[in-house]
Amino acid sequence: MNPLPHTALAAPVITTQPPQIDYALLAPLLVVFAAGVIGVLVEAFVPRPRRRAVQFTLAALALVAAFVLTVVRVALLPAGGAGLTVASASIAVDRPTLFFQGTILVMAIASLLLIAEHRHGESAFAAQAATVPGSEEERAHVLAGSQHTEVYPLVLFAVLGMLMFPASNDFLTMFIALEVMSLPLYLLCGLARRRRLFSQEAAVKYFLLGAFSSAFFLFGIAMVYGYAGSVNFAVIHDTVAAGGAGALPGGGPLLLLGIALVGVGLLFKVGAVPFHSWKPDVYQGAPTPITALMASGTLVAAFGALLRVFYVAFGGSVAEWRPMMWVVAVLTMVLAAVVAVTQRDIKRLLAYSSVVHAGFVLTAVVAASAEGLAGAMFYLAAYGFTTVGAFAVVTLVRVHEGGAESGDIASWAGLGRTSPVLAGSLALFLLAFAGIPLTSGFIGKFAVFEAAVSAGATPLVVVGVLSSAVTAFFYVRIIVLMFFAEPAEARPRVLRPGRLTGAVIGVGVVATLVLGVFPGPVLDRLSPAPGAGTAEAQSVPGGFATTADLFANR
Amino acid sequence: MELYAPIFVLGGIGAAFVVVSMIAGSLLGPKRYNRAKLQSYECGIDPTPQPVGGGRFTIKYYLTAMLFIVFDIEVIFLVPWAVHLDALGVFGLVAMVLFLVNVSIAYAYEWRRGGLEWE
Amino acid sequence: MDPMNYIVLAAIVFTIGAVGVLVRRNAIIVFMCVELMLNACNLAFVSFARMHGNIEGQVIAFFVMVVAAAEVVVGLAIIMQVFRTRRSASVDDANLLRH
Amino acid sequence: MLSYLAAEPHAVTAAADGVVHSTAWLMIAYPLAGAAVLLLGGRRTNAWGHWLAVAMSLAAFVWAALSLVQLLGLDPAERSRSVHVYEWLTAGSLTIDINLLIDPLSITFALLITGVGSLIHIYSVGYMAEDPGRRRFFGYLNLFVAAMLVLVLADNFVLLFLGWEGVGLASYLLIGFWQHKPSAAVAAKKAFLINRVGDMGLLIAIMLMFGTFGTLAYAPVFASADAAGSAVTTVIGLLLLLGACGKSAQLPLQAWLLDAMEGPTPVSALIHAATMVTAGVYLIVRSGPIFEAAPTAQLVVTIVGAATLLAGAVIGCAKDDIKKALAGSTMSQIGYMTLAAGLGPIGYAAAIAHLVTHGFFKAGLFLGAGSVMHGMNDEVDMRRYGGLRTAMPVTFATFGIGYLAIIGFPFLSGWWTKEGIIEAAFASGGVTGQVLGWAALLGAGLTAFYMSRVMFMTFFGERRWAADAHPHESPRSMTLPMVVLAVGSVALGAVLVYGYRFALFLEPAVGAAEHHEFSLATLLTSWTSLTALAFMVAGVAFAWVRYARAPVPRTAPRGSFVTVAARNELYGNTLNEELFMRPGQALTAAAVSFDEKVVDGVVDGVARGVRDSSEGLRRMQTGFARSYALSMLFGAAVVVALLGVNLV
Repeated sequence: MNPLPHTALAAPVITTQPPQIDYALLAPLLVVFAAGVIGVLVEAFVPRPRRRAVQFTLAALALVAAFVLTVVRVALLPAGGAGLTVASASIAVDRPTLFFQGTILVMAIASLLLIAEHRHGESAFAAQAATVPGSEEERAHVLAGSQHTEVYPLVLFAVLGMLMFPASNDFLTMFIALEVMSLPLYLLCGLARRRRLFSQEAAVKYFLLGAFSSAFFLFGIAMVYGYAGSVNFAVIHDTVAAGGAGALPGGGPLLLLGIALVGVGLLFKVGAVPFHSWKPDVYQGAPTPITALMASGTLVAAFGALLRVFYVAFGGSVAEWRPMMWVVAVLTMVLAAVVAVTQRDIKRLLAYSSVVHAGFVLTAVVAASAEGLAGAMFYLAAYGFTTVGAFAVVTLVRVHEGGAESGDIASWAGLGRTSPVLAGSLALFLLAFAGIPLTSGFIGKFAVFEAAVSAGATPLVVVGVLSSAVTAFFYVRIIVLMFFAEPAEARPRVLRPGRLTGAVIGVGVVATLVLGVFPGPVLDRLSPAPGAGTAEAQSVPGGFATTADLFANR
Repeated sequence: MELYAPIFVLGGIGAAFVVVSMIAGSLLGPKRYNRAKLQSYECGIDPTPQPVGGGRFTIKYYLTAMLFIVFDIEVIFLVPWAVHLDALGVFGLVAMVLFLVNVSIAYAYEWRRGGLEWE
Repeated sequence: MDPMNYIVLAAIVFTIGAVGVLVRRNAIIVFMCVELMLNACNLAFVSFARMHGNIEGQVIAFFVMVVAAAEVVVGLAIIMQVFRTRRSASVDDANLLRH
Repeated sequence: MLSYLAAEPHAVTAAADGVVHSTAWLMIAYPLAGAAVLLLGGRRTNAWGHWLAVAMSLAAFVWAALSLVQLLGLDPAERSRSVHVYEWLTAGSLTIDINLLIDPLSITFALLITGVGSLIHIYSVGYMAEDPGRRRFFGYLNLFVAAMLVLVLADNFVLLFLGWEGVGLASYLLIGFWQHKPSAAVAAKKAFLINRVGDMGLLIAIMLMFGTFGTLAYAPVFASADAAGSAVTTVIGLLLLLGACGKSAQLPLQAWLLDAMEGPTPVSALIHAATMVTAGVYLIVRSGPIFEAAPTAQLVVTIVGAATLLAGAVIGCAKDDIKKALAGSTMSQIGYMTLAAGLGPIGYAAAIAHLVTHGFFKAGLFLGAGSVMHGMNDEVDMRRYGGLRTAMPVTFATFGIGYLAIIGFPFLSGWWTKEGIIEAAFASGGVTGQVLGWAALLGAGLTAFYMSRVMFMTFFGERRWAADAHPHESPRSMTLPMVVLAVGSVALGAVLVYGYRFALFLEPAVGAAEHHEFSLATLLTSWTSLTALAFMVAGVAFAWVRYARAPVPRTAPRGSFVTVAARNELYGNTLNEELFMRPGQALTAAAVSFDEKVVDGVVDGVARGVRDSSEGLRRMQTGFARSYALSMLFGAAVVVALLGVNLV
């Protein structure tokens, strides 16, 4: 590397203009954040017996209000064009942002209902997480009916991070969002009421590996910053597009290293092979409502961020990163599907299934096109509903009344006879995961594969189809077990779904069917109108000059 | 490079001194251990509560240390703000007040939930 | 002096941290290694900020410090809790969840 | 956005479409509604549910018949109509409409499905009268009819795939209907696994078609098939063939069909004889333009068809289980159709005509077999039958007519349509044509032999019944459908083939083929027809010698009160059989063992391979956070390397 010209080492120019901020566009984030802060105050000052009701009401109101505001914001966007950026271009409010935020909020509301579900005064969370499992002290807290209402503000903060993650328009905001999302989740993972050793172990693993991956992410950001001299996505994109004008001289390798390491951090969050190893352990150990939140909301947020980074910031380097995404997508689809075949725990199985689905969405990322973006968005929404519903079912099947969840798949044999409606719902979710037509899963797969094929990634799609055949095998195995097998010796006890859990399952079923039979309205809305790009400049199908034009970035 | 030479020399001397004096001390010094010398603080006052199993501090110290880190690190944002107080004006002031309110809310939680009590 | 040397140093520190995560068993030390990686990033940020003559890298470094502190608190709380349950801070002892 | 409507010249608006065509979706909606009511309605519908299912199936039939009438009222050039129902999905540049294609080919299938389907619904009312799961059974049957109609009425490949998966699901549910029998559960699983292989082929073919043509509606795809180049169309064709093989039990994916006989007999008749298993033939005929652009794929289709028609016949010779013998025969007959479908336009009409007549006589044969089982306490071993013609006269008569039809007895249905296939095979010319033609002729002889064997062992000879068997004629609701199917088995062939009526009818859908002037005299005196007749007579005669004149050895009854002497007799007879027809036995043994060892072996092997590698990979999830971190670091190194390649 050549020494820099001396002028480059001059003292930085500091401009201190107070930024202009359009608070209306940030309203949902602010509402969720305010509710989280008030939640902390509630913990401090509201008497113990009333905390749960207050916290739940507060959290539910905040999430619903944020959702309404998200929908309202669609009207605030200028017609034509992708959208706006706010707060010195650190947050982008465009169509993908709104779609991802809306989806995340719906998933968060569903997960919140599962979190709030109580039976005989018991929730899914430890009475007092600070006590040692199995100790006298723990028993005393259980008997006293203690509960961690801190869960609610923690969830709100995590949701705040999720909302920011796909909306970030520079790497600093994205890094903060990543941490705001992850830190509460690390804690929430360790709060399970039963099998607390599992839960604590999940928290440690998630935390250590999560911190490890965010270090990679951050180092990647540093490299990209070193290349472009800015962490703003639009600036990075323009620097690349200008062939490196304004970049650090000879900084090409920095950019590549940056893309790779930023990719590692984001692929860890979406759980792509070989960065997936945390997923089965954490999904199994965490309290199931939190698993539901991670499997839906976090996945959506992480993919939202991944798409924005790779389409906007690295949108000029598609040719460079595409082979890497290819390899990761293939590994993810193949390895996770194969490993899932021999899983015996339902939550671990769903975790591997989530990894496989991440692989399917990656095929849409590889497409680097408007169709890829639309396909990925549809897939994520469809998968989110289905997976929340599936985890809701998991919360109901217990070893015995008032016992831990019965995760062992073998014990689910014959469930279709004893609880036909519940087993039927789960069967529908599994069929959707398997991508059987007339379920949302089929349309989603179709959309992402279609995008990949149009982008010339046909071999990838062939791998995807083969992988989905393998996944269909183990999904159907569960259905067969539930409906065609004799009930197991140690039959699990199936709880009557409470009102909240019932609602979540119901919404999951309806969404899975409606998105499968009438996906038209949603898909139409996701397909972006042909952009401003002239016919000659259409390097991206659908009339866009670059993938960055699919997003608002200036 | 010449610019840095004194720094390196100074650093080298410092390091050498540390190494030499530690080795010399362990070789030359008399070794007479007693209870007071093995205590955490050699001022004669027993730490409360006592370290578990001899040598390990109880968790309560870590708790306080953690609280300290959280509240201490916030000063990072105060310094740059203070340096450019004039330029940032009312916006900066309001932002900083809101920031401090948030920090105090965390503090209030800590205080009300007994995080600051030793026992 | 070529400022790129700082970047090389940052890379070395980062690597030391990464290797530390892999080879150390004690959760606290693993965690300290992660912090080392974050600090390496900070070094890279301020060096690049100097090289580009703008302030963004320094601002990021500040934020990274705060985030690291928050991470410390959360991480220590989790590790402490596990230690109290298992009387061990070894990351290898926590492997009930596998296969 | 290239939608079907833009490319299809004679698609018309709903108003101009006429009432029946514009509401063609009702054809699907009726059975679907029936299935929904039965499956969701719970016990309340136990009392009348089966009649609802019958009514829904009949309603669909009426609608199909009305559609045919309306279609015949149109000018032949106008007889391909696309009816828009609603826009299903838009993914990028691809719009998939739910459009129903009403043309001669789809209406033929719709009539077959709803017609034979309704008869089998009626039959099942009697057959399943005692079964506690009857409501569920009818729900699945209705579901099957709806899915099959979606398959054949689709006007694009995605909708076809929807129906394809739907019939697979219904078939799977019905094979495993008696879930308390472990063999049924195993059979259902096997059917599922093997069908997945085929489905995958179809799905990849669909993706390739989208990649090549940019659309998935039939008309534009077929219009540009020629221009795509033979390499692409060959790959697509072979993948489509793979799909067809899975669904239609053609080599090498045939193994599931024999096991599928674990399902209730009406299911075997409807799904595994008359309709679903012919979906593969439908797929090949429908995708004709793609195959015509890929001669290699066509050749493979004919080879698969010829091989299956012989293999199925040989398997049919070896089975003592009446349903499995018939299942082998189904494979073989579908082999005929596949062979014809691979011959191009010249064979399409022959294939579909044979498909229709086969639907009738094979359904009739299965219903007859079901009736026999019904009267014999669910005994399926033909060695325990014998002399049933007096005990079950109606069953004997209808089964006999079906038998004569399938072996190609002159002027019955099978004779007309099989003759068409043999002729088409020879007419395709060259060495291939000769080989295929002779295979078809040989198959005809084998068919005559194994079907006569079934006939003689069941209805003729001495009574070898179990002690507690009291054979009796089945109730009216069962015999009536059998009579109707028998009438079809007699007359349908002549109706369709005489004067090339059916070929002309199908022309708008599958394209025109050369055909010479029709004359009954030439048909009767052509050498192929005479040779086929000779082969048929030889087969029957041989079977008569073996099974009607000589006593049929009986196997041990299930109750195991057999004497040692009976066993010895059995062994002796087995030895006799061995000496008497060693070559034939060896061949059948080889076929059966190929079926059991190689094909099952491949299926099991793949499954085991996946499972083993899964176990291996599972071990990599050690539970140690540090090893996870290592795998991440490894991943990071790979990712960096893959991006570093750009520097080189």
